[in-house]
Amino acid sequence: MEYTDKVMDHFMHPRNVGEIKDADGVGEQGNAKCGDIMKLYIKVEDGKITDAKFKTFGCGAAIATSSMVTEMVVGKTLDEALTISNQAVAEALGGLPPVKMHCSLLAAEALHKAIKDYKLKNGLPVDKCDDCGACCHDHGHEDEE
Amino acid sequence: MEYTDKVMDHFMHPRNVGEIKDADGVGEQGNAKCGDIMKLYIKVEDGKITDAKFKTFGCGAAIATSSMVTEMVVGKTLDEALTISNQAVAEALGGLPPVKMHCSLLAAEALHKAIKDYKLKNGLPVDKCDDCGACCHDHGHEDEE
Amino acid sequence: MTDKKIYLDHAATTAVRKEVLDVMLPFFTEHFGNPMSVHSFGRDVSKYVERARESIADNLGAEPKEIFFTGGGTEADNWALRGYALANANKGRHIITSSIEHHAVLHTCEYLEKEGFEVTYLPVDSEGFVDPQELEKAIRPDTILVSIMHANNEIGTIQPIAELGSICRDKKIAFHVDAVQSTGVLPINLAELPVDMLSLSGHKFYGPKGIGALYVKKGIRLKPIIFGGGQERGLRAGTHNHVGIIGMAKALELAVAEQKDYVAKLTKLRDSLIDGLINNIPQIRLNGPYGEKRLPGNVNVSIQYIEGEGMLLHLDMLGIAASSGSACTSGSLDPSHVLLAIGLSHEIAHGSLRLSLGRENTEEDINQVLDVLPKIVANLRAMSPLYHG
Amino acid sequence: MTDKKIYLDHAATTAVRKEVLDVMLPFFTEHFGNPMSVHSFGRDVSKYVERARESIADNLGAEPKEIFFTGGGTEADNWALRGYALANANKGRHIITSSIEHHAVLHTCEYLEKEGFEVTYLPVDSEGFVDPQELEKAIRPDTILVSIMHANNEIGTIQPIAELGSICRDKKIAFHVDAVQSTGVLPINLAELPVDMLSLSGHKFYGPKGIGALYVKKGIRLKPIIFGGGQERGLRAGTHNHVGIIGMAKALELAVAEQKDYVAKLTKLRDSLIDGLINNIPQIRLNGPYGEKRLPGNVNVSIQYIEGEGMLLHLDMLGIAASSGSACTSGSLDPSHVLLAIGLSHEIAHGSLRLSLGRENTEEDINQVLDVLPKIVANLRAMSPLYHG
Ligand SMILES: Cc1ncc(COP(=O)(O)O)c(C=O)c1O
Ligand SMILES: Cc1ncc(COP(=O)(O)O)c(C=O)c1O
Repeated sequence: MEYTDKVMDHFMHPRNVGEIKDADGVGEQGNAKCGDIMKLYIKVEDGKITDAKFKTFGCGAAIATSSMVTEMVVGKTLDEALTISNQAVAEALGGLPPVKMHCSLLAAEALHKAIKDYKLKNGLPVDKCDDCGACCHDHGHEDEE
Repeated sequence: MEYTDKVMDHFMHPRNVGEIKDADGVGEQGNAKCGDIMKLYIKVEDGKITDAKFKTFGCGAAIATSSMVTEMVVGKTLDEALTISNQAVAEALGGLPPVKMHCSLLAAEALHKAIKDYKLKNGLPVDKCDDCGACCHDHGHEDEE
Repeated sequence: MTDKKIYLDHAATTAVRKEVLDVMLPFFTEHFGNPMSVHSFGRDVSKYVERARESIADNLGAEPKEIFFTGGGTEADNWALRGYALANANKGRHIITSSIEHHAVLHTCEYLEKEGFEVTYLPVDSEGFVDPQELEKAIRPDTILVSIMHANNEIGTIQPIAELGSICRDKKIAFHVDAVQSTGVLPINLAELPVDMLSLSGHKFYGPKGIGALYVKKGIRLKPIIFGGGQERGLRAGTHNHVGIIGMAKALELAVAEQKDYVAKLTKLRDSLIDGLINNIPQIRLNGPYGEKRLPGNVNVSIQYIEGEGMLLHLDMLGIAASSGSACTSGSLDPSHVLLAIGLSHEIAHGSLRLSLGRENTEEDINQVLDVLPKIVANLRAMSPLYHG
Repeated sequence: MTDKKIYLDHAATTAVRKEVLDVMLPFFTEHFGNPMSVHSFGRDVSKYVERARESIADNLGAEPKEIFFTGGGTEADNWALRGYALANANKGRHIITSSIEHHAVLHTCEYLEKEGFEVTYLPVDSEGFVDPQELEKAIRPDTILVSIMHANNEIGTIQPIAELGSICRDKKIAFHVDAVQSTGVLPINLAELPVDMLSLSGHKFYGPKGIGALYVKKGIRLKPIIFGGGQERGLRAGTHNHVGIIGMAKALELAVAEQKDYVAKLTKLRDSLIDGLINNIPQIRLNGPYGEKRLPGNVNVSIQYIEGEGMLLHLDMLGIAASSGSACTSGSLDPSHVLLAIGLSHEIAHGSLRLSLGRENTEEDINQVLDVLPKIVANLRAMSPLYHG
C-alpha cells in the first residue's frame, strides 16, 4: 500500500484545518467506532461556497481527502459542489490505494451533508440523495474474487 | 539416507559373488517384481558350512547384506547359522538406514532357505520356521506415527 | 532530526543477522542438492539439514525427531490445529483457544468450525492473560486440543503456558503453543514444559523468512496438510528449503546463547520507552502488562482522540518504523481483535501504536521517539473533531 | 576418472545461479521489512515484491494480479486442486488427472477422494502421453477440474496442454497445469494457452528452494488452504518470503531470456547421451519419447536385470549424481508409478536411471558417463541372478 506524493502532501500539510464558528452549513460523517469521522464547515455567499474548514479523526487518506475536498469546493456553487464525487476527490489526489477508497467516500459524504445542512437552515429544497451512505462502508477491494 | 562405510565396502567390493555349481543347498528369496532377489549357495561338510556364494539383484543394501551373510556363515554349523538374524547381519554392517532394514531380512531368509534345502536333500528334519517371510515385506519405518 | 532510520517493528519481522547469512551463503550455490537424493550432493545437504534439526531440538529441549520444518509460522499453526483435529476427530470435536491468538490460529479455527468442529474462544483479562480457571471450566469430555500462544504479538502478554499445559495434560488433551513471538527471547524447555506442539517462525528471531518449524511431541498423531513427496517422514511434502532451515537453526543458536543479555537490554529500553510515553503524552494508556510478564521488546499504547495510521505516517516521515492495531492499517473494518478483547472501545483501539524493540535499538532511539511523538500527537489532536483540549 | 563432480540431477533441484544470488543478497540484511507494513521498510520491500510479481507475470504472459506466491511447487499444486475443488464443489465433485502426475497432485487427489470427490486417473500411452480423446471421454457433467502436468519429471514427456486445455475450455471445466518441470525451459504464454491455473517452483530453474507460485486466471475462484494474515489478497496467509520471491523472479527472467540457446544446448547433450547409452549398453530401453516432445534435459533409461540404486551408488562413487525410479531409492515398495503407467513391468522399472541435464553440463560430462556406465552395468549384471549372459 503506498500513498501518492499528493496524498502525503495533503496529509503532512493539510489545508483548511479548523472550525468555522459561524458556519452556514456543517456536515459530519463517520463515527469513531469505525475509525474515521470528518466534520466539515462551509460558508456560503450568493449560492457559492466561500470558505471551508474541517476536522478529521482518521487515517492518512481520511485526512488527505478532507483537506482536498475543502480545497475543491471553495469558489464552487452549491450545485457544482454537489457533483463532486468520491472518485473526483481520489483522482485529485492522484489516486488512493484500493483499501482506502472508502475514505474518499467519507469526505464526499460530509460535503453533501454540509450542503444539506445549509439548505435546510435556509429553507431550500433538499434532494433525497444529499446525504447517503452510512458508517463503516465496506472497504472497496480491488478484486472481484 | 546414508550407508555406513562397511555397507559401502561390501557393496563396492562384494565378497563371494557367484554360483556354486555343485552346491549342497540353494536358497532363493524375494522376486524381481519387488526389486530384490537373492540366490545363496552353500557347501556343507560335517554339519558345517564350508563355502557360500551369492547372486543378488537389488539395491546397495541388498548386495551388501548378501555379501556380509556369506562371510558370516562360513565356518559355522548349520544350527549356528540358523541363529543369524537379520538384525545380526545389519549390525555386522554397522547398521542400515531404517528404510533398508527389509533388505537384511532378504539375506537372512535366503540363508534359512538354503539350509532348509540342504536338510531336505539330506533327509534331515526341517523346522517349520526355516523359511518364513514372503516377498515385498513391509519396509520397516523408523517411526510409529 | 537525524538521517538515521529507526526500526521499531521487530514483532513484524527482523533482518537476517550477518552471522546467519554467512552460514547460509554456501548453500545457495555450492551445497545445493536435494536432501532426499541418494547421491553425494543430496547426502551432503541432508547432513546439514539433520544437524540443523538437532540444533533446533537441542535449543528447545526436544528430540530431533520431534522437529518438523514448515514454510513459516502460519503453516506451522495451520498444521498443528488442522493436522491434529483431523487425526483425532474420532476422540472429539471440541477445541479451545483464546480470543487474542494470531489470525493464523483464529482463522484456522474458523475453518475447523465449518468442518464440524466446535471452538471455544477463551476471554482474556484487561492485560491479556488467559485465566487457567477459565480453561478448566471450558474443558468438555469431547475437548481434544487447546491452543494458546506463548506471547502475544500485539501487546506482549506472556501466558502461563506451564500452568495451562498441566491442566491439559491432566485431562489428556493435546496442548499447542504458538511461540512465534517468544522463540529465542523467552526460555523454552520442552523437556519440562507440558506442551505437545509448538510453532516457530525463522524471521522473528533474525533468521530468514519463509521457514518455520513445528515441534510435535513423540506420540502425538498429526495428519499432513500438504500432500506430495515423502519429506519430513511423510508428514510435510515439498522439497526442503535447506538454506532456510540452516539459517533458522543458526539464528536460534545465537538467540539462545545471547538470550540473557539481550533480554536485559530490551527490558531496559522497553521500560524507559514506556515511562517516557506515559509521562510525556496525556490521555495515553499502556496495553498489556507491566514488568516480567510482558515480552521484553514490546511496547503498545493507545492514545486517545487520534487514529493510529496518522501517527505511523508521521513517524515514518521522520524515519521511525512502528505499527498499529488500527483498522485502517490492515484494510479491515475493525481495529485489532486483541485490543478489543482486552476491553478497549473501538474508538480507543483505533489510536494504538506498537513499538517493538530489537538488537540494533539504542537509548538514543528511545529518546528520539520521545522527542517527536508528543508533537505528532498534539498535531493530530489539533485536527481531531473528538479532541476538546 | 577425474575429480570433477558431475551433477546430472537437475530435475530434482538446481543450484541458485550467481546472478540470482547477487540480486537476493541485499534483501536479507538491508531491505528486510515486512511488505505488509505501512512504514518505509515495508513499502520498500513491497515495491520489490510487486515488481517481482510483474516480472513473473510478464514472463508467463499473465497479469500481475494472477500470480500468487506459495512456499513451493507442492503447495501450489495442493492449493490449485483443493482450493478449486472446495470453492466449486457446488458445481460438481468430479476431477480428472493423469496417472503420471507428481505425487503433489496425486496424493492431493487421494485426499480429495476421502473428502467425497471422485477422481479419474487418465492412462497414458507407452511414451507417457495423455490422449486428448481419452480426456474427452472421461469428462462428465459433474467434472469441475482437470489437472495435467506440462512435462513429466521422470520421463520428460511434454503433454499437449494447448489441446487438452481447449477441450476443458469448451466444456467450461477449469484446467490446472503443473509446470514445475517446464518453467523456464518450455515457452509458456498464458495469454494464449487455455490454462486456468499453473504451478511453478523456484528451485527447478536456478532460483531458491522454498518458493513457488500459482497462476490463477482472473475469474477463477479458489479457497485458501493456509489461513491467517491477509497476504496475497487474503488467499495465502504467511509473511512473504520476499527474498525467495525476488530470487525466483530473477531466475525466471534469465531463463526466459536465455531459453533458446539453453534448450539447443541441452537438446544436443541429451541426444548424444541417449544415443551413446543405447549404443553402448545392451538390453536397455529409453523411457519417454524421442525428440521434440521430450524435455530437453531429460534422459531416462531402463537397464535390464539390475536394480537402479546400485547404478546410482556406483556412479556416485565416481562423482556422478543421478536419480532412479527404483523403489529402493524412495523407500516405498513399488517402483515409480510413472514407469509402471507407461507399461513397464516391475522388474524393468526397478532398473531405471534418470540423468537430467543442466546449465553447467558439457559434452565431456556425457562422455564420462558413457565411459563408466557400461562397466558399472556389466559389473552389476555379473552379480545378478536374473542375468544369463
Ligand atoms: C504470534 C504469531 N503467530 C504466527 C505468526 C505467523 O508467522 P509467519 O508470518 O511467519 O507465517 C506471527 C507473525 O506474523 C505471529 O506473530
Ligand atoms: C512435476 C513436479 N511437480 C511438483 C513438484 C514439487 O515441487 P517442490 O518440491 O518444489 O514443492 C516437483 C518437484 O519436486 C515436480 O517435479
